[in-house]
Amino acid sequence: MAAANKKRILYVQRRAPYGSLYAQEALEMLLMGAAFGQRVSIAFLDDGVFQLKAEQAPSALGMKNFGRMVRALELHDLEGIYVERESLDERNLKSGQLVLPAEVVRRAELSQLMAEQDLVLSF
Amino acid sequence: MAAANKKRILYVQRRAPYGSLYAQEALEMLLMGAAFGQRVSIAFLDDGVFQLKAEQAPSALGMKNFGRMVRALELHDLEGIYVERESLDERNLKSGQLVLPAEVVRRAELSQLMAEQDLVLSF
Amino acid sequence: MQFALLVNEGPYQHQAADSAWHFARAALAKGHGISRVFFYHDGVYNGTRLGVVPQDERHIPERWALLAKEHDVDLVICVAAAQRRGILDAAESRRHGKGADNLAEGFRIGGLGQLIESGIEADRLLVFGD
Amino acid sequence: MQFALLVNEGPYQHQAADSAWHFARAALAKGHGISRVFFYHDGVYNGTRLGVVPQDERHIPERWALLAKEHDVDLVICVAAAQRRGILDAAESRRHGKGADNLAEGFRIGGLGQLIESGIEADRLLVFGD
Amino acid sequence: MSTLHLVNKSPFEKDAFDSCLRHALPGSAVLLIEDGIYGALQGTAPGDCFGQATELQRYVLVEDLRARGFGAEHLVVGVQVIDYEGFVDLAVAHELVQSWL
Amino acid sequence: MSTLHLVNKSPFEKDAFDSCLRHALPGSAVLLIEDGIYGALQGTAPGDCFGQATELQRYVLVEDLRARGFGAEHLVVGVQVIDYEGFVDLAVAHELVQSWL
Repeated sequence: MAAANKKRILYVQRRAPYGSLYAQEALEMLLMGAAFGQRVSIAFLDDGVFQLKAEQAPSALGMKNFGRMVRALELHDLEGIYVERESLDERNLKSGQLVLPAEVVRRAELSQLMAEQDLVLSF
Repeated sequence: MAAANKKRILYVQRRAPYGSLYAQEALEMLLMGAAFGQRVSIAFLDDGVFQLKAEQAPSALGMKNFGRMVRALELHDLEGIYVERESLDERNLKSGQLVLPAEVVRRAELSQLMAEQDLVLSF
Repeated sequence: MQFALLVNEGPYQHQAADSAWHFARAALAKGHGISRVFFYHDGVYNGTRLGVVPQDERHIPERWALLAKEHDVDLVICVAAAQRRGILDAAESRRHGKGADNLAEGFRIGGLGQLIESGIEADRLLVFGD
Repeated sequence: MQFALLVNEGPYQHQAADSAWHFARAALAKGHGISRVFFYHDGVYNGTRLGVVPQDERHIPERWALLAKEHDVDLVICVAAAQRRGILDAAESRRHGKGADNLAEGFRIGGLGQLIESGIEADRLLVFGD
Repeated sequence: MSTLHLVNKSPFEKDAFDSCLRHALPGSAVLLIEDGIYGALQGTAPGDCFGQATELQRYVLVEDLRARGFGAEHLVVGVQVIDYEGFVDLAVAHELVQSWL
Repeated sequence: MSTLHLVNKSPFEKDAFDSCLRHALPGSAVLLIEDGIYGALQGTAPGDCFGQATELQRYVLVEDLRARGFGAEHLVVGVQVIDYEGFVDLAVAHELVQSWL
C-alpha cells in the first residue's frame, strides 16, 4: 500500500498497568494491528506513563511482566512511540527510568499529534 | 435480636447513577439486607450525592428510574440516611433538590459515623 | 456514511454498551450505515446468550442481536478477549472440550484484525468504554 | 479469626479478584479462616467454567476453586447479579430453558442474604473492587 | 481536520475530563455524555472551567442530562444541548472522533 | 475502635485516594494497594500529601509496589512497606476495614 493511502492510527495509553487489563489488551491489539501495514503510533500520557517504568517485577502477583510487552514495541515498525513530558513530571518519572527510549514530547505537541491522526484508539 | 447484638452496617455510595450499575446493585443489596434486622445506614458522598437528585428521567435511555429506587429507602426501617454537605456544595446541589429528606452532615461528622460502624460496605 | 463501533465494557455494569447501541440506532435512523460493532475487553460479555433479565428491563445482548438482524450489522466478539473471559461459540467450545457454549445468536467470534479493518474502512470509528 | 470477602469485579479486567485471592491465601497461611467469598456486580464472572487461558497464565476461576477445595471456602455467586450477566448453574439453566450452563465447579449460586450473613458472622469483611 | 472529543466520565471522580480539556485544540468539539454531563454544571469548579473554554465547541447529550435530573437551565453558558441525532451529526461533521476513557 | 482504610486507585486518575484522606480519622491506618501505591511516590503532589498525613499510620503493599517497578526508596518518609502477610495482620488488628473503591 502506498504511504499516501496508509492510515495514521494512534493508540492512546492513559491507564496504569496491572490495576486493570486495559493497557495490556491495548498493546495486544497494537501488536496485531501493526502487521496491517498502517502508520501506527502509540502515546503514553497521564497514568499511562507508568506503563513505561523500568524494573517492573510482578512475579509475586503471578502476573505477566508488562514492561517486557512494552519493550517489544521497539521490534515493530512503528511511526512513533511518544511519552508526554508533563505527565512524567507530575509523576516524578525521569526519561532514564523508562523501559525504552520513547520520544518525550510536550503536551502541546502531543495535542497536535493527536489531531493529525485518521484514527485514535483509546482504552 | 436485642439492639445491643445488632450490627451497625453502613452502605457508602460514592458513585453517580446510570453511568454504572454499582449504585443500583448496592441499593438492591441494602434493601435485601435491611430485612435482616441489623442497624443499617446509608451515606451519600462524593459523586454518590448525584443519586439523590430529584427529577431523574431516564426513559429515553430505556433505563429504570434510579431516583424512585432511592425514594424507597424511606419505606424501610433504616438507622440513618446521610448526605455529605461538602459533596453537595462542590456539586452545587441544594438539599431542596433531593428526592428524599436525607440528613445533611458535615464531612467531619460523616467521618466519625463511618468509624463507629461494625461493617462498611463500599461499592 | 459508514460507522464502526468499538465497545470496551460489558452490559449493565457500565453505560458504554447502552451508549453505543443508542448511537447505532440514531445513526441508522438517519440513513447511515453501521458496518461493524467490535467487542473488546469486558465488552465481549455483550455476546452471552445466558443472560436472564426481568421482562420490564432492557435485554442488552438481545437488543444488539435485533439491531444486527434488522440492519445487517456485523457483531464481532474478539476471540482473545472472549476466551480469557469465558465467551465461546460452539466451535470454540468443542475445540477446548468445554461441553457448553454461550455465544448469542447474531454475534460471531473474530480476530483483532477485524477491528483494524473496520478502523481503516469505515468513515468513522467511535470507541465506547469506561 | 474468620474473614469474609466481597469481590466486586470480574477476573483479569481489574486486579480486585487477584488481590482478594492473594489476601485469602495469606490469611489461610497464617492460620485464619476464610468463611466465604461472595461475588457481586461483575464479580460473578469469576465463576465461569468456560474460560480458556494460556498455559503460562494464571487461571483465576480455577485458582478460586482450588483454594475452596483445599480450605473449605464457600464461594457464592450472587444470583441476581449472575442472571443479569449470564452466569448460570445447571438448575437455573433448566428453569430458564437456556440449554447450557457455565458455573464452574467449586462455586455455588446464592442470595444477597448470604453476604449479609457473612458480614454479621465473620470477624472481618473485606471488599475488593474497582 | 477537526476532532470531536467524547468525555463520559464525571470530572469529580476521574481525570478524563481534565485531560481532554488540556489536549483539545482550539476549534475542536467536546461532547459530554454519560457521567461526563456533570462537567457542565453551573456553580461547580469543572463547570466554570468548561464554561471558560470558549475556544471549543461544547455540547452536552440531553438524554444523559435528563436521566440524571438536570436540564439546560443547570448548565454553564456557551454549551449546546443536543440529542443522539445531533451526536450522529457531530460525528459526521468531524473527521476524527476521540474518546477519553 | 480503629479503622483500616484500603485504597486501590491511582490518585492521579480517581478521587478515592483524596476522599479517603479527607475522611480517615487521626490514628486510623491507610494501606495503599494495586494502583493505590502511586499515592506514596516521592516528588509528586499526592505523595507530598500522603507524607504530610502524619496523624495516620501509612502502609504500602510491597507486592504491588514492586510489580509496578518501584521500591521503598521511591516512597515519601513515614510510610511502611508491608507484604500480604502484613496486610492480614493489619486486618486482624483493626476492627473495621473500609475500602475506597
